[in-house]
Amino acid sequence: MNAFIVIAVCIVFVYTVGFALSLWKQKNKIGAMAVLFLAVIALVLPYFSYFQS
Amino acid sequence: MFKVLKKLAGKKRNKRPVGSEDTLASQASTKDQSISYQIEDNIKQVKKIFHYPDNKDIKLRECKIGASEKRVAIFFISTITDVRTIEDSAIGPILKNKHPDATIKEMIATQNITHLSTMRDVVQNMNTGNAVIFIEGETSAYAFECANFQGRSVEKAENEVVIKGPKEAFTEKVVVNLSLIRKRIKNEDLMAETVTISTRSKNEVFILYIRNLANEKLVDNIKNRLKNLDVDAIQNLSLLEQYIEERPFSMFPSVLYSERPDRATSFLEDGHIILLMDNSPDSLILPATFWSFFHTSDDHYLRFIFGNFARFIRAGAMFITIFISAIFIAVTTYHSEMIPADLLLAIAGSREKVPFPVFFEILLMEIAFELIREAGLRVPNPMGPTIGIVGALILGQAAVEANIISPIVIIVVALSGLTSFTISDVSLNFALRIIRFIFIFSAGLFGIFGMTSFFVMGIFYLTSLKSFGVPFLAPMSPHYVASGDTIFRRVLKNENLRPGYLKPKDMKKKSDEAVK
Amino acid sequence: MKQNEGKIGIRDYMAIILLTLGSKVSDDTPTLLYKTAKNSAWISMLGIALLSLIPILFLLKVFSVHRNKNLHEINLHLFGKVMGNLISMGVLLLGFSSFVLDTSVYVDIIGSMYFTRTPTLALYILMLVVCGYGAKRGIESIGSAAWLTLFYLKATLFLALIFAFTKGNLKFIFPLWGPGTLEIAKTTGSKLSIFADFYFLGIIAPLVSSFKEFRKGTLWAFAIVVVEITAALIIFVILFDFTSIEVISYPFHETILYLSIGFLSNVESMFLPFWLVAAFIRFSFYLYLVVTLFGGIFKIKEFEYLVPVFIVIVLFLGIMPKNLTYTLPYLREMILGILSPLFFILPILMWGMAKLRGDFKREAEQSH
Amino acid sequence: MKQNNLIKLIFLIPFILILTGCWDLKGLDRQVFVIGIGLDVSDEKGKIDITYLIANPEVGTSFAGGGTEEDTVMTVTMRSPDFLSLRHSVNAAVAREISYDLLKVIVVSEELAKDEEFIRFLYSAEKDREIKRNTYLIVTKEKAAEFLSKNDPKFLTRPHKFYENMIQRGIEVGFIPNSELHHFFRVTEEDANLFLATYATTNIRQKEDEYRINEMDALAGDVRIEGETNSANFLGAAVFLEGMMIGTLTGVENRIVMLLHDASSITDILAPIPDPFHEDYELTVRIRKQHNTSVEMNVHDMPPKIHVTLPLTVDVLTDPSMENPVDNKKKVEKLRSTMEEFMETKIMALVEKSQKEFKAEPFGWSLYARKEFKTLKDYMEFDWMRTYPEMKIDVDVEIRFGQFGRQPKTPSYKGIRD
Repeated sequence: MNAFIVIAVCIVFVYTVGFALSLWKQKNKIGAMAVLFLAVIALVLPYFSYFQS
Repeated sequence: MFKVLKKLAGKKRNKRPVGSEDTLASQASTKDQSISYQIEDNIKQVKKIFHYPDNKDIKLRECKIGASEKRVAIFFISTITDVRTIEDSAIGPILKNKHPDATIKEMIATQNITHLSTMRDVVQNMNTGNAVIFIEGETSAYAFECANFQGRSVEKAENEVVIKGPKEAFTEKVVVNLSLIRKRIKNEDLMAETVTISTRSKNEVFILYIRNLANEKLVDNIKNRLKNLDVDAIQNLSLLEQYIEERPFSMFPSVLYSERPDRATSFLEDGHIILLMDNSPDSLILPATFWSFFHTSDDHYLRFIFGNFARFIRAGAMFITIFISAIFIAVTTYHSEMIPADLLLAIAGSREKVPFPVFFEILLMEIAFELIREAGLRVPNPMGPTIGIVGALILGQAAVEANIISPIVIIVVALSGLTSFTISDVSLNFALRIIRFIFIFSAGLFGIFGMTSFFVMGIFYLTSLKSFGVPFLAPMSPHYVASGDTIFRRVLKNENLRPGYLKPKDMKKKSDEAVK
Repeated sequence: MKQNEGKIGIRDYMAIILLTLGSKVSDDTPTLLYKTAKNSAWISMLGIALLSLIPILFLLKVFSVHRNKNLHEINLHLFGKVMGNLISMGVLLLGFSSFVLDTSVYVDIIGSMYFTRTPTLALYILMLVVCGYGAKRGIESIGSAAWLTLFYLKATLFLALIFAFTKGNLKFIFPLWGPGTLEIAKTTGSKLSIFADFYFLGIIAPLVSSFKEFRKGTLWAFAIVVVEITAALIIFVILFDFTSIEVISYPFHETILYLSIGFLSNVESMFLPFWLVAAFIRFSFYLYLVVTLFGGIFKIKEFEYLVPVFIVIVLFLGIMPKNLTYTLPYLREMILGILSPLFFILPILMWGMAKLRGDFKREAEQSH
Repeated sequence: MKQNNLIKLIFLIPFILILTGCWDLKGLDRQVFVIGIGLDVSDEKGKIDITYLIANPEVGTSFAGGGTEEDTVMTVTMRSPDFLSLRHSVNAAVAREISYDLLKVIVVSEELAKDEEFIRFLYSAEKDREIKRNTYLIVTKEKAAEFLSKNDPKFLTRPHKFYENMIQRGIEVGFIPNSELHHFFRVTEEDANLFLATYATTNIRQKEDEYRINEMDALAGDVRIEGETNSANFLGAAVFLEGMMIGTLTGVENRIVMLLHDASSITDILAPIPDPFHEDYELTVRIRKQHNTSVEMNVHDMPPKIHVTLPLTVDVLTDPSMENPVDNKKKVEKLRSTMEEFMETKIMALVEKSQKEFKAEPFGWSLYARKEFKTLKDYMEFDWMRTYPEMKIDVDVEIRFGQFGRQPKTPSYKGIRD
């Protein structure tokens, strides 16, 4: 179960970073930063909320 | 990430077909010549193109015009022509000709005769069953119609049976099909345009629509889509359907397939577009909505209440066929409290000696049922019913007696199988049967929660589906002005509007006076 | 005919409101009201409705002059770039947190009432995946789905309430004024944000086929929802009485647990799927709103690609509050408490700004 | 875009498949169904003896696989702090998982019901999701375990059917109160009323002279019923105040309570009452309540006053004295006045009993009092429970005659005997 969650989160992370990159290429730098920020939160959050409890 | 995926997906698509060295090109080049002044050259050329005399049914008749003594050569393919017409209206008059100045048009006694100037036209005419005449000293050839393809005569509809109403069905001859439709719409605005869709076999599709009803954009859209097809051969409509639909992986069909001319006609009159083709005993109706798959012609032929009763039964059957097995699993394994006490004890009692869990039991029986069904379909005709009886009755009974399957499961599976037959449309029928299995899985995994999740996803999917720009569930949602013929139909007099989602040129089906 | 690409009609729009707000009767909203207003919760509900009408009308007024702008664009227009973005961001933050809390309440309901042994995480993931799928399909699809299922969902809710009504005793609503008018007024003030969703609806305002339909749909749906919630609040009281209702955390589910219809003695699993469908559509819509607003603020046009990342964030925020049953109501109340004054003041502020900028005058000139 | 959706879908499939756990899955054949739970006092503090009445699903089914000769039910008793943990501990003796899906009754012995601690144990029922609020509460004279094991219903082999039908019918005719747990919790939490629970026993008195004969003004176990029938009686009510049993009501008293209480679903009562024309005989009447009881209340007086009017429709079904009251207006009037008087005295006796003995009322009158107050605070200050014993209550029965049997007239007795 845990392994699965880690993999799923990673996939979503990569997916979102990809999206952020394409935004960057479209010259939407603020948007790209915001999306990247979200992606990082998504990657870090499980650590605090799920795996620590 | 998604970019990479996109690229990957794109790459797969753009792969060039291997070994595409085209013999078609060389075939085309020989045809591109014009017709020569010398009849010898022409005869040689045609003989070469058709590989005469290896090709056994290519016939050549050479003779001289009775009066002017000019050489004449008549080419035709004997298996697809009416030889009698050629003899009586062409060869006979030519031989018996008395006026040296008479042109070929004056000699031949068929309904029409066309003037051909290239070898390409010659080949095409011969392929469609016409006879071609070459005359000494002329740079053009003449073709006259004498096609006679073999085929069935008009027979009864087999898949879409009705109790009341016409029984005739489309046949494999497109001319006959067209005539069946023309018989119903005696209007000069009924257009029957053709588009050649394949490069090698030269299959032709008839696009039928009523000019002052159907939306032009829609017609153009479909024509373009047909013209843009780049394939060697599309034998019939069932294959064409798969070429033109938007979502090839979708569970739900987006084109309606009907073998009934009356049904096709009623769609034409609503502003839909019909495709007809040789070799297909049916028609393609587009755009199609979910409701057109759910309806049958009988619903409208029967009186208001009876028709709606049939619809009600069918809607119930649809619900049962999708859900009952899944509900049984969900309820017995996750939500046993909702079963009435006596039934619960009965089920529990009958399950005591059964070796498998409910989920597996249902799955086993459903698969068995599908097996019987498939076997019954493929078995030669006289044995079909026997298979059904043997399979369903004996197998079920024996399974219960051997304590392998509990009797209630047999009831459930039989019910879900039986009800699936009420949906007559083949595509929807398959869709429902497959969806049933998905529901069975989701029920086995998460009970009612899983089923509901999948159901909601299905609803989202259905609502986002479109068939040639028309939402799949229109006019129910999104709402359109229409005759209101969805789950239930209205009284015929009140169904006086054409479906708004087709954006027809004339919304009103009947004038108000007619209603009164 | 009228429908353009990407727009929804009045039916779909109303169906969405009826589902998102109407399903509040089946979560813990009634409990929050009962907590302070006791058996007079329904009176405080009417008060909330009356009071909510003010910001809603102001909001409609503002939207009437900016027909093709959504909430965020209006904010930008009215408050300038910096303030507008800040306000939108605040709205997004509040909307997002109430979305997280709402989903975790629902998952808690499913987990504690129906699937006691299934891990919360699994339920949560499944629910969010479905909602994410819905949000990705877009507003048209959500609207259509809402309209298609609306009738059945409301019919079953109605059925449940009717049966509960026959089982209850109408005299339990007395004493009429419950804990006293002061308490009722306090409840009204602090729980005003039950209808804050109407503010968020501004995000999809330009997606409704015409402003006329938007206004008509909003007001009608508002009226229906108020009647529905009030009726439900009365019915829960007459079934459980004011003492029990305070201890019950999810009155709707307790009601369907208690009901028996004919030969079926336990019907809760029969109502469950309908309730779930409503929940799925509701959260699909919320997720769509959140993602759209985010996309609007950061000028991301293809915002549907953000759905997965939002799912992950919501999921792990949602499972964070430990001891769900204790912390959730507390958090919920806090959010409602923050939202209430905002919901009341913001629309008025927007109207005032519009007035100052002379937007209404221009409108009047245009119409002449 | 389209391609991407497809990819998304492919992503979703493993999501659903891998996530599945079947955590809540329970095979039907791996459960046993508890029909009744019995609660008894144990000598250990904080614990009670709990008895499960478990149904055998195989009984009563006829399948090709061959029937069985197993018992219909089994009972298991164990000591436990509550009936949640017991579900697992009982698996030491029972092979399958315990399910409360078919739970119909919770049986409590009188001894435990009278214990102050009782409420603690019962409230754990509200916590368990599987115990529905429409489970019935039954109080037994003997130990609950004894009741459950001794009870041997005739004809109804499925035990849940027996309890269901017995209670349903009992409530319909008014012999036992509707004692759903829902009402128990509600009344106990409201803290103003008496809660009535079904009273039952298998402990039927054996001595001849202690029987009451042919009358329902008795408690379960006191009625003479001969022949081979069910070994349990369900009659009368156990009275609970603040979650503790404080007394009993007989069958007739229970009927009166149900007649007076608006919320009860009693439809009609067939009952014998004394014949005003002839001492030796009793008339059988059908009493129906067609309108709600009207209760007028004056709470501001000291002591508060309650005036209750009970509108009844009475069908006189027999006429043993053969006096033919239908014909004669005077006789009808006499019938009416004696009947009203008879009922009023019966009712007043019960009201007095409730005021003196129980010091609380089971009639639901506190609900009428609520209307008189504006806020909950006022109502709480009034303190219904404390005020009730001092109240001045009078009950007025208003009788309307309905039918007089299928054939209204009988030939006069004298005429036949001539």
